[in-house]
Amino acid sequence: MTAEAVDLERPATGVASGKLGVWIFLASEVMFFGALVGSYLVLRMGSASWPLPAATLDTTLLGINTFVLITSSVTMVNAVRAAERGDLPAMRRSLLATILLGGTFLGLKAFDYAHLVGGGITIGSSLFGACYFTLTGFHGLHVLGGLVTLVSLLLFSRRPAFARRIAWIENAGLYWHFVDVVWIVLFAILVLL
Amino acid sequence: MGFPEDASLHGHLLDRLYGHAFWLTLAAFLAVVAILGWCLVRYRARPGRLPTYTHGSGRGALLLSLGLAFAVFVGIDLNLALEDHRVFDALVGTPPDPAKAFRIQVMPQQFVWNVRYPGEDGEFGTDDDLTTLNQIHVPAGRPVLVELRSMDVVHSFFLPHFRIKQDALPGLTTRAYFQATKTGTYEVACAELCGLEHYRMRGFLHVGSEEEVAEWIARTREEYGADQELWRAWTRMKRESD
Amino acid sequence: MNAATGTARLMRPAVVYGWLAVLTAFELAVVRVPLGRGATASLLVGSALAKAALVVLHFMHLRIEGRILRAIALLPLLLVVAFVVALIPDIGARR
Amino acid sequence: MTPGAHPRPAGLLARVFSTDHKVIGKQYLFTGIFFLFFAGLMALLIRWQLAYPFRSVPLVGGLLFGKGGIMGGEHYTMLFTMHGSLMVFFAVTPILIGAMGNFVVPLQIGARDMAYPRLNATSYWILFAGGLVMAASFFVPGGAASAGWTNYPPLSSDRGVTLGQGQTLWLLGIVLAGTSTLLGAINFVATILNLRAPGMTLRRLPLATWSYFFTSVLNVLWVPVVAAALILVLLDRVAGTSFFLAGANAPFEGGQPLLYQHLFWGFGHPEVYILILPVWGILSDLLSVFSRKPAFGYRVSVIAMAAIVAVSGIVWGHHMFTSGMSPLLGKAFVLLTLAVSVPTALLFLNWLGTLWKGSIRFEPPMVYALGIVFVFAVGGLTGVFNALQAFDIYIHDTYFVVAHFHYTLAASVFLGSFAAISYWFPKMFGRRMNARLSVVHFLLSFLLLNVVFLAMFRMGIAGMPRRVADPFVYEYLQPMRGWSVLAGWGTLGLGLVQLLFAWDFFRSLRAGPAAPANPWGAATLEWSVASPPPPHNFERTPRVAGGPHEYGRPGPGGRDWVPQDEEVSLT
Repeated sequence: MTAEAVDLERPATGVASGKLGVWIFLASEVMFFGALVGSYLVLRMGSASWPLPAATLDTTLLGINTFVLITSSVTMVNAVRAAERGDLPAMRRSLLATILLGGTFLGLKAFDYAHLVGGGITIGSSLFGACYFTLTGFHGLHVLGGLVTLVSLLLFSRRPAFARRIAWIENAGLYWHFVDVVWIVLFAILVLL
Repeated sequence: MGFPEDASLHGHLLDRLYGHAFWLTLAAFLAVVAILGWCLVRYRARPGRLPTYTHGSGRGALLLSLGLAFAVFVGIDLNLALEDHRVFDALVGTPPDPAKAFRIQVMPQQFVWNVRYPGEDGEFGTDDDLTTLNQIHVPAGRPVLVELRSMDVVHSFFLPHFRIKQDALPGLTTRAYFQATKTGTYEVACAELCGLEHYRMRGFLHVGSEEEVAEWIARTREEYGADQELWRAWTRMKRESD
Repeated sequence: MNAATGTARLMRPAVVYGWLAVLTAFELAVVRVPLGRGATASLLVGSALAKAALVVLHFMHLRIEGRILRAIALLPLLLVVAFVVALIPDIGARR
Repeated sequence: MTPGAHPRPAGLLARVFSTDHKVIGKQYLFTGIFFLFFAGLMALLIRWQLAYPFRSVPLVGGLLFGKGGIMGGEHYTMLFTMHGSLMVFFAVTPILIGAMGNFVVPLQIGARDMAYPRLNATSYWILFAGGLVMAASFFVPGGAASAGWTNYPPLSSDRGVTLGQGQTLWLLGIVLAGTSTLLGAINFVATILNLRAPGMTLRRLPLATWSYFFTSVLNVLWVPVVAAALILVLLDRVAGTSFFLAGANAPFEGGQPLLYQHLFWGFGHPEVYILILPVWGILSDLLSVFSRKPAFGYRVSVIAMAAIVAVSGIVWGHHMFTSGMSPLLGKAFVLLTLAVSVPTALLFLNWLGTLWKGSIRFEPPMVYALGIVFVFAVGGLTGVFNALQAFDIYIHDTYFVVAHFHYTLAASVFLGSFAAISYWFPKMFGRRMNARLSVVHFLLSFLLLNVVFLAMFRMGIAGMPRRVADPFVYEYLQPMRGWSVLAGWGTLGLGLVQLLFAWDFFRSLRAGPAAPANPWGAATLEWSVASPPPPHNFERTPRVAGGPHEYGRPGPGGRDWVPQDEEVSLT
């Protein structure tokens, strides 16, 4: 048994180290977004006046954006299933679709920000503005991080060494789905509530 | 026991709580040090000395652990927690009746204590108020209710001789109350880091008889007056839940 | 990757996609109907939790993962909820 | 991200950006020692100011504080802010978790390296960048951060109050250190769970590795919360938001400073357990090795540590008894905090149980370990006073609290670091440190730190507020001048004694006698390989057959211990 072989073949917990690491990272992300969203909730409860989001935000645009991100989750699942089947061309197509949808999401978000700032709501204008831009901003940064990872995976998939790294696709998928879950929660309690 | 002189009605309760906690923890500490010392002398490595092979995982060890856990929880934790709740209720938990208490408002501002007295009409914000800087005059023998709102950063209103401390926050009203038993001049300290000259934020608490305090307020009002401008910041920070 | 029987207990992506779309549309609709604040809030939170559960259990395969990954996923969630609820009396109540 | 066969960079680049956990461990060690020394000098300056307020600082006064060499109120505030921040995030965490954890954990579980070697290197270099940012924050206009290591807003987040960029750089530096600790913690949890050698079941893990697992779980859960809090303060300072600004000069209403205190101390209390847990694990193992006797109550110790990890997340309110937090919450936190004394008492029972009927050898690591039992007894028991809400009303933010956390942090973790360094020095560098010098260093350090911190307790009882540049402006504190001078000279002595250890440490790096593979006769796996270990630790993955503390049973060849990876025929 070569030195490295042991670590890959038989991790003590039966869970591949890559996947285990991603889940532990997602646990810390749950705490991070939990702290931010929790702060928003208690600050909102503790403040005398809070603008009704439906009046200030373009909920249909953000609804479409939610739909875009959900679709990107589905294309990500298809990419992972294609990778498991070993059908690399199908995986690359699905991966590309996921990347484009992620880009669309960020594009619509930028448009939403421009619309808001144009309307006088900025990060420094009110506590609502501060919370909105901080939460959606950090979510946007995480989507951007995800996009960079997916693009580098797409490029790496062209190289032969990729054959032994199929698990990275599933791990990237876990992260992408998590980012989608965060948006699902934000969409409900920040945009619509 | 090393505390500053206690001049408050309930201060002795805190000193007694400290005494109980001190003796309980000292007993535990001496037990640990005694066993530690005994082991080091009795069981030090010597030729022919064979250590006893045990993992300490038998029934005896388990019972010892449970017994110790129970003894520590009931003997120290519950014992002190119950007394602490009693002392807290007496010292801080039961606010005095505002009608009978001597009420003042203290608004800490970076590195000074702004103090406001309601004057005869008992209302704040009227013309007969008096505002002073760092000088607090209160009567002995009557509960004193101090309302605190900070103007800028977090400060902490600390009366060591009365065993109380209460943070003053911007945008939030907090209350501190005490009852002086001895007259005299005591010091007010700021106990929360509030800036580069945090150490200079020293105030004076003069405890006198009712007459002395009333006479001082009347005399000082000619000099200082109400300074309503300063206290506009106080009203602006009012929160509904205060 | 996962044992063949394992993936059987996962819903097909298309079905999950359908549910997610329906729930999102439902949320957008709920906001337009003038229900009471409490009703709207609970419906929205309920729908968001359902969507989140769908994604986590079926897309992230948590439904067929072992005890360790489930614990890693659940523990921080409980901690965050407990922490925020503990803040309510002190921060939330200061209107 | 799994540890594939990535090509090893050659030459200098390989040594500097190495992904070998042993090299990274040493990098953490030297960085930690540098900041320990740097922050230790600040402690000397702080104690000088408290002993002789506003009198010219000898030797370095002119250089540091301009003409006259007198330390102003602003210098003093910056000094204790940076002393606290650097000690917690850049000295103790790197030495105990970064250095000892990285070096020891893979070896103790029989693994080649950490689960993610490249992530491990990245973690170190993020900490290094954070260190540069912290050091730079001294030289920016407005000086270093001056809001305490707790960084309470509005003092920290209001641009009108704390002007300097140093505060913003401080926030960036701590977020970088937090990111480094978080990535390291993910690495540790994955390594300890996944890379255990065949036979290394959870019941056979050494207690040191157990403590690194618990420390990392706490880090993974709570570092993101303080990162969120500090980022919100950063936004308040830079982006004009007002999460924590309130009252007169808040740009808009709704912000609540109390929220920051909840978020900070939600992380703050687990953080102090993050720092002390490795000391407990190492202490339990050392007592067993040098008493030649299995650790007493292994399972109870692990359960006690797990209980403390669980409770540590729900006790943070005892930091806020006087802060305007609702008293209802306060009462709950009194009982929850006191409950922590039960698992701690069990740990003490197991430490003393290990010593009981042992055959105690007074080697340097053991001497430090025994010192820890004493000072942590004082530190732990004085925690009971801070948990009592009524008493805390009086001693909150006084030197009583400072003395308490210096006994648990500056004494227990300090001696813990020396115990770990002297125990694993032969394995890390293949050379021995001088035993006599180490014992002398321990005795003097132990004596002097008790002098300094007991003096702090006395000043705390007298009600001396902490973080005050000149406590003797207060009339009621005049009797404390003598104690403050005593603490000052004690600190100077303590500082000088550390030079003893530093000299022995750096001399032994090159000139120390060669160390055998197993100088202490220890049973855990790291002692079954050469000193220093080969790049891939184990030629053949070890098969673990026994527990970590098999001492005291006469084995073959006159040995009184059985290594973990040796088949033993149970006669």
